[in-house]
Amino acid sequence: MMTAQGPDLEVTVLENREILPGVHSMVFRTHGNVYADSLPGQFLQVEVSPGPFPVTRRPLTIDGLHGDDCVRVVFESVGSGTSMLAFKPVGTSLRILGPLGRGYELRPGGWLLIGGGLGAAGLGFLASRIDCRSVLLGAATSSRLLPLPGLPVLTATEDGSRGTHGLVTDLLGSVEWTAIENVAVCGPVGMMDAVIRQIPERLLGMTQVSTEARMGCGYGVCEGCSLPAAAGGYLKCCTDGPVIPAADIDWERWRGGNT
Amino acid sequence: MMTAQGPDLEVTVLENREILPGVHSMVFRTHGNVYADSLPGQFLQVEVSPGPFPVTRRPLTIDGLHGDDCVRVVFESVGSGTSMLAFKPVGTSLRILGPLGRGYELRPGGWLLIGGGLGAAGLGFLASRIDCRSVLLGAATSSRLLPLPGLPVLTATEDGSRGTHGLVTDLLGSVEWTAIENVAVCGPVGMMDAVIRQIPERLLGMTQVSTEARMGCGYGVCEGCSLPAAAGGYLKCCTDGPVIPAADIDWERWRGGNT
Amino acid sequence: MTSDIRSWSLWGRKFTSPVMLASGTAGFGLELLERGSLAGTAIVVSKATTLEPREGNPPPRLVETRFGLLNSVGLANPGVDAVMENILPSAAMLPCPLIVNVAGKSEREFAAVVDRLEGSSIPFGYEINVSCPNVAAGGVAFGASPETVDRIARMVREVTDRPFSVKLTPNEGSLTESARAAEEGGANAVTVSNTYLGMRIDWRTGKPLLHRSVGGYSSPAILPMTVARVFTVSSCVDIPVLASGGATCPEDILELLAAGAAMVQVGTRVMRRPDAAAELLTGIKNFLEETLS
Amino acid sequence: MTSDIRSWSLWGRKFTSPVMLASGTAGFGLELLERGSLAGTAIVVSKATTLEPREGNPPPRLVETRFGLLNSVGLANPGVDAVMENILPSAAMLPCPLIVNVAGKSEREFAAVVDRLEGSSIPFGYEINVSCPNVAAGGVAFGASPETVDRIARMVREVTDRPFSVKLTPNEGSLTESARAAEEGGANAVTVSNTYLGMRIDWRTGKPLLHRSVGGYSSPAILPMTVARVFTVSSCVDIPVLASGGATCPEDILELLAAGAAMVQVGTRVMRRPDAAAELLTGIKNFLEETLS
Ligand SMILES: Cc1cc2nc3c(=O)[nH]c(=O)nc-3n(C[C@H](O)[C@H](O)[C@H](O)COP(=O)(O)OP(=O)(O)OC[C@H]3O[C@@H](n4cnc5c(N)ncnc54)[C@H](O)[C@@H]3O)c2cc1C
Ligand SMILES: Cc1cc2nc3c(=O)[nH]c(=O)nc-3n(C[C@H](O)[C@H](O)[C@H](O)COP(=O)(O)OP(=O)(O)OC[C@H]3O[C@@H](n4cnc5c(N)ncnc54)[C@H](O)[C@@H]3O)c2cc1C
Ligand SMILES: Cc1cc2nc3c(=O)[nH]c(=O)nc-3n(C[C@H](O)[C@H](O)[C@H](O)COP(=O)(O)O)c2cc1C
Ligand SMILES: Cc1cc2nc3c(=O)[nH]c(=O)nc-3n(C[C@H](O)[C@H](O)[C@H](O)COP(=O)(O)O)c2cc1C
Ligand code: FES
Ligand code: FES
Repeated sequence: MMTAQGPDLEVTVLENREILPGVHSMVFRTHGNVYADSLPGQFLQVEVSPGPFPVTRRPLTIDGLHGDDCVRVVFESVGSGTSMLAFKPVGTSLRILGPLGRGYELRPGGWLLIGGGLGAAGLGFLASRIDCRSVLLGAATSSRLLPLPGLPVLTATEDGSRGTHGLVTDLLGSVEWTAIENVAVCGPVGMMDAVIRQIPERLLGMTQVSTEARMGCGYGVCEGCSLPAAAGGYLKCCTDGPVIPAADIDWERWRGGNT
Repeated sequence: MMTAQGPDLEVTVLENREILPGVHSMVFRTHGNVYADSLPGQFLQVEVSPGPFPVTRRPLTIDGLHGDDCVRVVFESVGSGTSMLAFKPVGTSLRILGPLGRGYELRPGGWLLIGGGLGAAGLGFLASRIDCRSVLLGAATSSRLLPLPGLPVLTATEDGSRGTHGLVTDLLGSVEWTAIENVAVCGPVGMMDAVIRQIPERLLGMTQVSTEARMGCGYGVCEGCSLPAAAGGYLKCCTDGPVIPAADIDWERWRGGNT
Repeated sequence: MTSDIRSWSLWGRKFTSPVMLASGTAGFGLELLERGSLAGTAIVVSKATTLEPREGNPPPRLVETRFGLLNSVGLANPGVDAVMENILPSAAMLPCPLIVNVAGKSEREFAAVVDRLEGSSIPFGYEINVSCPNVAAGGVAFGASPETVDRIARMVREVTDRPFSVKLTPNEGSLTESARAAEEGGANAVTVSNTYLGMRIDWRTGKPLLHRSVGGYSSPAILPMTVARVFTVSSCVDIPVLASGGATCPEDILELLAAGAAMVQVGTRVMRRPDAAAELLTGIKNFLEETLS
Repeated sequence: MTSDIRSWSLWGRKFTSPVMLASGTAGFGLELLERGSLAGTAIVVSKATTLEPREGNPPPRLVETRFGLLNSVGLANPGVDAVMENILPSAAMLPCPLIVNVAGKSEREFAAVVDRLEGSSIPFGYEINVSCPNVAAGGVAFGASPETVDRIARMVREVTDRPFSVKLTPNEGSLTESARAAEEGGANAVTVSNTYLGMRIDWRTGKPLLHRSVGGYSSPAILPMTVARVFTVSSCVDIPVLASGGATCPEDILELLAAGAAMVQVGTRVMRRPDAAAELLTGIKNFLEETLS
């Protein structure tokens, strides 16, 4: 039931690059090898300020590792916490707690990776650990598309500024399904829900989604991060997830927001 | 009853010097001549942070003017607000409200100025406007004595590290009282009270004291800054003072703290 | 009663700003008028007026906490006669309406003060302060009991045709019940609410930092509590709700309006920024324009 | 009851730290134990336990305000049977005592839950949560009425010889009357207090940011209100007062002890810093040494 979760580390910002407008890639030097065994899909909790506010940390997906002692995140500046983080110069020390949560189950067989917007953060990390056959990426416009160099990526943008003019689900028709035995989906709820409803039924049981919920602690004690469970009641995003078998989620309640 | 009070100005820190350990002299460039007519004993309200906290400004006595458009304060870093202010680098802009309150009534005749610790802030400004015959300065130790160059200063320190070994009241015996027609006192309540009780009675009516009280607004609207009045009830430090005729204060209630 | 966050009115009068100055932090508006700082102010609420003059509490009356302000002014005021003679005549110069905040030591005192004030043409209306946390008699205790609120409102209703609001306490009793009682008793609005009981102690000495130990907590830190109470109260009474507590930036005002407030009072912020109302109004208009477009 | 800020004890037991972990932000202490984060913790208070399993409220259950946190967890828990079977046995490994926080939908449920828990040797005592702001039935309503508090305390007293605290609400009714009622009813402590009602609304859409609209406000912003209430309550009951609300740094703990608290609970801070108790204890000791010397 419980999973030992990573420690609270004082780390140093080694890199802070704006890779897309408002989107930063940040590397933390951890002065140790705590993150060496972290799994794609796991996350960390960043204390964005040493001061009293904000009161809680901010959860960010592990986007990749650099050597033994560095971990990278990619985040968009959307509110108070992430905008403070975006301003941290190289050399700043801050605290991160992790790695946290359940990552992807790295099963054998070909994988299809589907990402929407910033949801693509971490897909490169996942791809490096599995047999990645195809990646579908969707975003509102080209400047919201995370680069995933070296991967077989198909792209859709809502404004047609890159790739197919449309939604990521419009790319499903191009997939060579026979090669696919696993699916990973991450992005906004609406996008994930649409994907789940359109992929071949035989793959539903093999589909893992990377979820998000407002988090408090991030390590299982506060019950803040609930997600509607298919079995009734709720799952905890932080310890039951964030990566969860698609079939375990009650999509109707989640999608509706009326959860 | 009301006195038009100075405007709220965006000013620039022109100088920030630590003149004694923990004591800063700070000059604000006001980009105008609002302070040109300010009187010794008046104060200003400094907004120490543009952020939400602290919620109120901090009152500081005007220590002097530099040319037409600059005003100087001297302050000790004693708590949250003043310590934030102590860290403001030259060039910082912040807001000051002033000049505020009643300064000294600049009467003719010889003056005796008596200051305790940081209470001496502003005495040089006062001396430049009146006929200053003598200045008595007391402090716990020599590193708490504000420099008052060019003035006839007698000094007492509690640890004997400079001047007379004792309290400022121990200097009263050395004053040539015949030349004195006005007295100005500023410092901690206990020190001012002791002075008031020991100066010649004929001067009591000619003694003005520079008071302090916890302030909210500083311009007369909040009733936060009460001082016990000799006539019963309270005076407002910010608009009835800060400089108040000694005889108008109920020293017993003020001294006792049981006000 | 809930309302459109873009249109601001109270008691049949339309305003070009939703910002009122709260009681006790703007005097009678005259110091601010002299400063030229009443721009953007829809209505000034005066400091509390009582039947007799009140000295107020011994100092210290104010102390800051890390994230707010505690006050223990204790309704210092010159009494209703002096207000009638010396203050209200000058208040005729105010460019906006004045609501007189009224306090009392006994249930009857509120109506008695209002009755005297009826002799002046100045008051736009009254705010009946049954919720001051800083006095021994009355204060919170009145506001905490719906029966008392009802009685006080009825007595006030009897002596005036002018509109009045009852300023409620968030510290004791049931805010919704007291709000309903105020409405039943004839109030034309409720002010939600007064300060929260708060305190600071110097742990080294064990001594409270305010002379009266406990004071009233205000500041941006209390905003979410005001939002909750305005939301709850405005859905259970039909009279307008005036929000008071924690508004310091334009978004705060908009949030309180969205919660159901007819108008929003600003207190502590004015102590720091005499021009708060004008600054807030500019911000509010910018936000509304951005959102419209 | 007031106490020396340098010596920390509860219910006949001395502790080497004044820091307790508050209910709902530390689970049953097991996740923290596994992390090695229980150093410095005197007592863990468990999350609320009810008779039946409770799913808790729909999300969003958490939202930050500019200066605090709103939660609307709604007593999510697996129910007392699952607690007895699956959780308490592992809690035997805790290096410190465990107080089980108990909640109920009806007045009788509290005693019923305690009665079941009596079958386990683990609980050091109970915390009777009559003050949860996040449930439709019970919650605040129980804590607001002294009569109800008295009845609930008596029923609990009847089924256990273990000590228990009643966790009171600061949102409605009279905290001092409820505290006295708890004492009369047989409680061995009162916890002062639970979260304050708070809310956030997106003014652009008019939509509340929590699913249940109003939630419980916690964080350093509420500290001065807890200090005031601990001070007032501890001077009117003889049982120990456990402080809860706003403690995030060592000085906060010392201030709450100086206000009269026997021990201090830390909630929200633990969500951000699992090692909060150890960090706080180090700071507290440093401050006390500085002051002694
Ligand atoms: C497991 C997990 C992994 C995540 N990984 C990434 C990532 O790799 N890159 C990235 O850019 N973002 C990621 N997020 C979302 C990120 O945590 C939020 O954008 C961030 O917390 C917003 O904080 P803020 O203070 O800037 O925003 P706020 O000012 O608090 O709010 C702004 C907006 O952000 C949303 N938001 C706020 N807090 C959260 C939260 N805890 N969870 C979800 N949404 C929230 C709100 O709904 C709101 O619309 C992840 C979230 C979770 C739960
Ligand atoms: C009219 C007036 C003129 C002043 N002039 C000067 C000056 O020229 N130089 C100078 O160093 N200090 C002066 N002071 C005192 C100065 O305002 C306080 O030291 C300052 O406000 C403390 O703020 P803080 O946030 O640093 O301290 P806090 O953290 O708020 O408190 C630290 C200590 O400072 C005292 N204090 C806090 N606020 C006030 C206040 N408003 N008035 C008095 N004491 C307070 C408290 O009693 C406490 O012991 C003056 C005060 C007044 C009222
Ligand atoms: C210094 C001070 C004095 C106050 N005096 C009064 C008063 O006389 N009558 C009253 O009803 N409220 C009084 N209040 C309460 C304010 O009107 C207001 O309701 C409260 O401060 C919360 O709003 P804010 O957070 O905007 O300050 C006072 C508040 C302060 C800070
Ligand atoms: C996420 C969360 C869940 C909580 N759950 C409970 C609970 O189940 N039972 C309870 O008595 N209090 C609960 N509380 C209240 C806390 O125990 C504590 O009283 C409150 O948060 C104030 O303290 P703090 O400012 O230290 O957090 C909860 C608080 C939070 C933030
Ligand atoms: S965020 Fe606290 S339990 Fe998941
Ligand atoms: S500080 Fe507000 S009246 Fe003096």
